[in-house]
Amino acid sequence: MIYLPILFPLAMAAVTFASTSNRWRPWLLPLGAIGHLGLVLAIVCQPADRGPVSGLGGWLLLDPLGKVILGFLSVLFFLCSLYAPGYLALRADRPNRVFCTNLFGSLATMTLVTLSHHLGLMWVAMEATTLVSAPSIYFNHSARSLEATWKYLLVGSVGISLALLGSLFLAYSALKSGLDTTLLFDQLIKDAPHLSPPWLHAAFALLFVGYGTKMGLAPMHTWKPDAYGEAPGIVGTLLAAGVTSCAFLAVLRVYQICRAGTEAEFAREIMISMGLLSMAVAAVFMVRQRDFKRMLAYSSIEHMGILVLGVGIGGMAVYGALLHLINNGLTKGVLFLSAGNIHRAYGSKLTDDVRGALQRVPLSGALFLVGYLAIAGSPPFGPFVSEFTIVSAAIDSGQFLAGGLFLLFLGVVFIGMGATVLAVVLGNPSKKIKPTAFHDNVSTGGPILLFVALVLVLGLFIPAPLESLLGEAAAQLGLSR
Amino acid sequence: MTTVIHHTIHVLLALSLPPLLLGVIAKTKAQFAGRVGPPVLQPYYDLVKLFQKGSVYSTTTTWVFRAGPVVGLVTAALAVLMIPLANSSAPVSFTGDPILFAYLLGLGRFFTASAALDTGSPFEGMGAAREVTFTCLAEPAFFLGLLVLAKLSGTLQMGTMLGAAVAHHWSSAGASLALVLVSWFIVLLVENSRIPFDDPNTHLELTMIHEVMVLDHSGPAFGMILYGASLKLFIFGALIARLIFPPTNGDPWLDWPIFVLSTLAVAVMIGVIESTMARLRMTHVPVLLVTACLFSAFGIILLVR
Amino acid sequence: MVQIFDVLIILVVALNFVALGVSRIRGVINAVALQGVLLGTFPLFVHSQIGRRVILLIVVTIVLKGRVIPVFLVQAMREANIRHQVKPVVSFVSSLLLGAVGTGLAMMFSHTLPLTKEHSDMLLVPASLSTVWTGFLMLTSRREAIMQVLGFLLLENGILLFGLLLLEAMPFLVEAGVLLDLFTGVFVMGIIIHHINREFDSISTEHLSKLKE
Amino acid sequence: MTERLVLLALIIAAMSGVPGLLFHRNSTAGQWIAVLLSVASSSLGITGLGLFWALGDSQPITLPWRLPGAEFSVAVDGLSAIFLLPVFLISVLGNIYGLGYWNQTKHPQNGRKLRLFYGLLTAGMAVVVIARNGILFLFGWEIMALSAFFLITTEDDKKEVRNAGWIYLVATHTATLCLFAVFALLRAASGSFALVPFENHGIEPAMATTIFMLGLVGFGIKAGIMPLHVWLPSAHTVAPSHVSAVMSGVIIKMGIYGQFRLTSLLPTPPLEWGAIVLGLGAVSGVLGVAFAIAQHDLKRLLAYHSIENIGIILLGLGLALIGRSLGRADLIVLGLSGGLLHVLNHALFKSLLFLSAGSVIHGAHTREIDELGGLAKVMPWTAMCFLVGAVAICGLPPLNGFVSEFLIYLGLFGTLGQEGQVPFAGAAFAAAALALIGALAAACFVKVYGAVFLGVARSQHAQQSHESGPTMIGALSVLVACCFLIGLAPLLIVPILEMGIAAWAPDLNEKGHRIAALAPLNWITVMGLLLIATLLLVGMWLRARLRKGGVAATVTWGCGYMAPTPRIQYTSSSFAQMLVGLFGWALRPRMRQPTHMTLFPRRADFHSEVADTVLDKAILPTFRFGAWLFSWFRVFQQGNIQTYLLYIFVALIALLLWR
Repeated sequence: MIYLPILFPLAMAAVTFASTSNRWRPWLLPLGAIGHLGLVLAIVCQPADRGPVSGLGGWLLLDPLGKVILGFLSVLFFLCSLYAPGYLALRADRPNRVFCTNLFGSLATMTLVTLSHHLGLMWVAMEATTLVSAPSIYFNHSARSLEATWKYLLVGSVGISLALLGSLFLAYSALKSGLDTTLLFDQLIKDAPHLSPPWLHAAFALLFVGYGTKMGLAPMHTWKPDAYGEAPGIVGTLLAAGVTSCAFLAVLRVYQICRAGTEAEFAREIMISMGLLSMAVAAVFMVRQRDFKRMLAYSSIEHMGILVLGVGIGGMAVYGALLHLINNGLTKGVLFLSAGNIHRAYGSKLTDDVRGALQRVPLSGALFLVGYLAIAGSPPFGPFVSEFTIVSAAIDSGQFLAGGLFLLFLGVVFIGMGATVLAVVLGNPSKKIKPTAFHDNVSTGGPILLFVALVLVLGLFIPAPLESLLGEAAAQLGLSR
Repeated sequence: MTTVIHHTIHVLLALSLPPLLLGVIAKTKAQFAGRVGPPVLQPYYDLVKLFQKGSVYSTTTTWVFRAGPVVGLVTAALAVLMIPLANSSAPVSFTGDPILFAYLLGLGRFFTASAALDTGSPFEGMGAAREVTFTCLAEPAFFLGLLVLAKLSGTLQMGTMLGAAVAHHWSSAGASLALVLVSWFIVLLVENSRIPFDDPNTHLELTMIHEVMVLDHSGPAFGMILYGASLKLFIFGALIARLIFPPTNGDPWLDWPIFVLSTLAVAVMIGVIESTMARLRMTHVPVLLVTACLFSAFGIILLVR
Repeated sequence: MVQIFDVLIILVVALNFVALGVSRIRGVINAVALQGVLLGTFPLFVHSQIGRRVILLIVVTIVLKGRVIPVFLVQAMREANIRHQVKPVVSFVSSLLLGAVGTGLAMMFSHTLPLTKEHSDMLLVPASLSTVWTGFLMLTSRREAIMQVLGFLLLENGILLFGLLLLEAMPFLVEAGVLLDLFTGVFVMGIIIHHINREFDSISTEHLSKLKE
Repeated sequence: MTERLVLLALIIAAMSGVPGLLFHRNSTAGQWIAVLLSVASSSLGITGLGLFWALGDSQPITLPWRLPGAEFSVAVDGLSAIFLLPVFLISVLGNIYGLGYWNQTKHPQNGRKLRLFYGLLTAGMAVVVIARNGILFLFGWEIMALSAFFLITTEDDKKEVRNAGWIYLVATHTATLCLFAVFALLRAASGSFALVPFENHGIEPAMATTIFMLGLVGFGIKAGIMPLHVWLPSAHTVAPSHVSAVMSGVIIKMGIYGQFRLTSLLPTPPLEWGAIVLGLGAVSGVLGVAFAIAQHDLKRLLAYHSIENIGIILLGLGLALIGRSLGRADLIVLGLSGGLLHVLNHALFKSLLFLSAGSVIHGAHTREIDELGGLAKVMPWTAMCFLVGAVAICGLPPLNGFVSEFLIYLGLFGTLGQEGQVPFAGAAFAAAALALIGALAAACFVKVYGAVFLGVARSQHAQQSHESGPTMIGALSVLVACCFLIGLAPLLIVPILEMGIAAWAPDLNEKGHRIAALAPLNWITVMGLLLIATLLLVGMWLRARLRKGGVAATVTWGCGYMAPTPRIQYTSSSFAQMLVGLFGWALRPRMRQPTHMTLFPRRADFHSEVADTVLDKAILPTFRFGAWLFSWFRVFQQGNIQTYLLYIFVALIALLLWR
């Protein structure tokens, strides 16, 4: 059972690769996504009395943390896949065989990350995610996209190598203490108090920098604006919401071990500082940002910062961070996809050229604006709930500096991002830019509306199953309810 | 019963005495200039004559222009009901009456100035601008003075604030009262457009304040303005008179002549000032008004420090 | 036996310096390839008993690191028709000095990490950290994309060196990880370099800095 | 029942703009539906309030809400009720007014969007006022704030509108973030997001002061307290007038509501709080009106008056806080009743003024005061309504503005202290400030009324203007009636105010501290009626006189000048010049005047303009400096991958060396 969500996308990838019609191939994506969603629902919702879902001798195991992220990934991929046919129809001139195959490949590898319960296996899966998603960034085959791909690949590979070294350090810390070196998370968490502290310390540093690079935390974030700026919107969504979530999961796994061991304080300090640093860097670079897709990349950096900050703060903020993972991901979907539409409509992604999107493409423009307000933490959208939970938990636990800086950076980001977004959506379209043939329609607008609907629903209430799942997952990270 | 009689005297006196003050001032000035001057009752003759005349209205104007004199007169007439004359309390007297008093005069000013703007004449606009500008500085001075009196008397009712106890306060807090007196006298001069702020007799439209505002009024309406202006003068004169000569002798009937005499004395004082001082340059007016504010403010600071 | 091993380790570290100091790209490729071959032989020294699997591992490592990847890179270089001289951001002398500093630091740092009894007298940890440092140095101070791939290879070599410590405890996993990483990384990077070539007629990353703020 | 009716009303209000989206852009059906729904919503809401006031009917609703820390908890108390009244009243009047002012056929582009957010705005404000949970409050708050943003940017094709919207958005979000901190701190102190009062000593003084200060900033931005008012003037100016009316009349009151509510939760404050609020009130009042005088844009001028009136309301709140610190029930009662009544009054007369101004703009197509003139002849009803609003806002009897200022005056004089009372005489100086405010406001409205409605038309615009239709005048008349009602019969509103006071300071009423005992409001009625009666009598007498004496009509006496033109009239700028000069230290007017005169002077002109000092001299330079500073950081991201890798390396080493 647990193998199916991994194998099915792989099979779909093979089918996709084999299919010959450039026109009909993209329709395989929603098909595969529905299948994956069904399989995932089946294992996520499997009643607890049937025991944990596991496989490969315990190397694969679905725990609440994994459930949260796997479920989210599947929904995310499903919504993106609905957008794909419409988008690829616009890009009929480009062959999409590799693109579609890689999307399925990413899905498979991301699923593997969430399911793996073994330090090494998770690393392998993360590595695979990097490699599989690289060609998608190069979809446009332009010099700029090539540069972006190169940076993504090289920086990502270096990061992932560091994570490998970190994994080895962690293993050695167990070896040094004469413990079993199965590298299964359960085992590691149980043994954590006995792990050799210097090794654990160094391992955490390496793993955090390594997976932090994949997440895009400052100052390891540098690949992000380039990659997100050049990739198609749909890839941007999958990277900003999917791959980063996987990397965040990896960070969380490492944090679980440190928390149980001697390095809890160190890990939390690092997470709070790096989280705040990421927010600050994102804020600084978002001010007067002329390229609205790069702006979204900085927004992603900011929110990755918020995630680790939330975990670092602890208590309810952990719950908030997990909820924010979902909220941020879904809102990023709104932003990236609508930005993609606007990009298509104007043939440019610079605010110098793009004005009056609300008139030119009313739906996409409005969705972009809504996405901005949502991601900025305005009620009644989801990110408000999670961001407010985090800041409230920070203040509740007496971490006033973190809470205050958090709010300050949110403010700066709001201003920086707002200037760009409003420049794009308001006003009259410039006469200089020749409009393309793109117009809002159901296939490119509908999926974004679904994203918005989810963001709104999560802002209005959290469904009971999700709440309990999040609660269980947060409990794994130290939230006592 | 005595209250009713006192109030009747109050109303009759308040309605009949004001033009006399104008006459007294004119007479004083004439004396200083070595002229015989018009009779003291000349303002009454003027009023009677004006009320019988026909009117000329500018085609530019609307009903606001006609309402200006009415509101100006009525508000002054109502205000006069609220100030204590010789009796211990005015016909209309309640906690906070000085506020209503000040704002009633404000209402009158609002309409007088609006009426001036209604003509579309640049001169009247200029007059209105000056009137409202100087009021902005006179009003705080008046209120700061009220603060002193309220602090001394412990109430916010003009009858008590300017009651018999003022005589006692002159000995205990004389400095503050003297400051208020000076400040309010300045307010009197500016509110009634007297020298050194304005010269009611000048014929240079560019330098006038109040007179230039009413250039276009004629006939009965102008009579109302004149009468309203005299009421206003009477009001402030009475306030000053009460401040200097509070009713202290204990016999209410004797207070009335004392009050009338003291009010006339204030009128003579104004006349003396008008005769001995020159008009200030328009740009120096605010300075004097700010000084008045500071005087009153200093008065209150002396009390509460 | 241990002495020989130490000598080899020192040789590996020395190759780091060669890679930093050599000015011809071919020279760097050779140095890195030689380092790979040396690493390939190391399981012989750390494993107490040498089975078929270890032999296989050794063969694969040597073939991959010593032959396949160098050939692949030389091929890419030849196609690209590029300069054969390295044009560093940081001069060779400075690079060497920085490398020396790094090796010193690696020594110091490795002292803070306690080793198990059987590893306590090995030089593996400092050598590994020093190689990782060198890899980073090369990644950050060389302009050519191919040199960055070589830097990445050095980084991987450093990690593999460390992995040797765990070879017995976690057989196969370590090497598999390292090799997978290396293989896929280099493979995909190679493809990209190919594209870069076609796009710019050069593989200097100078062309690859259009995306910026 | 009250809560249910209010909830129903706000749901209907929120939905009111939705059906319109289904209709064609040129169809007015959607607009009529919106108006009908709005009428229904407001009737329900006001009925609910009536029930509350008449019967004290209030059954708080609390439902579980599946968000962390949240609870769907609403209740109407005396304080909420006072703020709810303008929410429902002004919004429905604005909607009716909109039928004429912003008819869908005239504004097919943005009419539907406007009504959608107009409805949401009403609902959001109602939620703010009835919410008893911090998270619910924030929901309402932000829905209100964002709807207002979309309403301000109704005409987003204009650059000035976009700029105004942007400044508003930044300001409102800053406020929201402050409120995040406020509610988070409240929870940290109380353990939940429920908005219930603290026991005395239930919160550390430092914590309470932090909360209060953050609240002062957060709510103060929305309320438009000087110097946090930067967004207010331009936003009020560019929005459609019925939106401006709601913004000025109701939205900024939500900031005031927040301050009233927050201070009602916190325990007995130190004296400094009251002093700060009082000081801010005086500053806002005086500078607000000073800025207003200098404006030559009709709506911008009114916008600055909002700041002034917020200042007056703050004087009331400050008094109440001081009263609480000193244990002086009389100050609490007078301060609160004055402040709360002024909330209501300002909602009435400021909406009246904005809607009248809208009518002027509708007729004359310009907001420039110096291009108008003589409109009283062509727009007699509008002129009449504006005059009522003007007299009311100046605080002149017999209208409503006087009553609230009167109460505040009484309180301010009360701080001098009678025998046996603790004085805080410093506060009494605020009475002088209030007097100054009153006089300045009068000066300003004489100027505005004179320049816009009196005299002769100064431009084509003014000449060709026309009176507005019955829906617009109808909406205005309702407000006029309300202004007179409260002005002449303030005792009618006293029970409402006392319920508001009871919500803020629960035990005062039982102890017999009643408004009627402290303020002789019956005298205001007497004098008001006497004033009107006398005015009518004297007016009729004058009329009779004139009929008897004969009336001649001629041109205005030009003091001998025989060829008067409209251009020789005193303009609003010249009218204000002296006062602007007096306040030049704060207003920083930019003037362009002819420098030297030759024997034969050339054509010369004089031009003066007053921008917002805080915005232009402080906020914008700070932002520009920030952006400049941030642009320096771009050197860290110059596309060089070697550098990028170096960052990773450095980060790694930093983490390894941590501790």
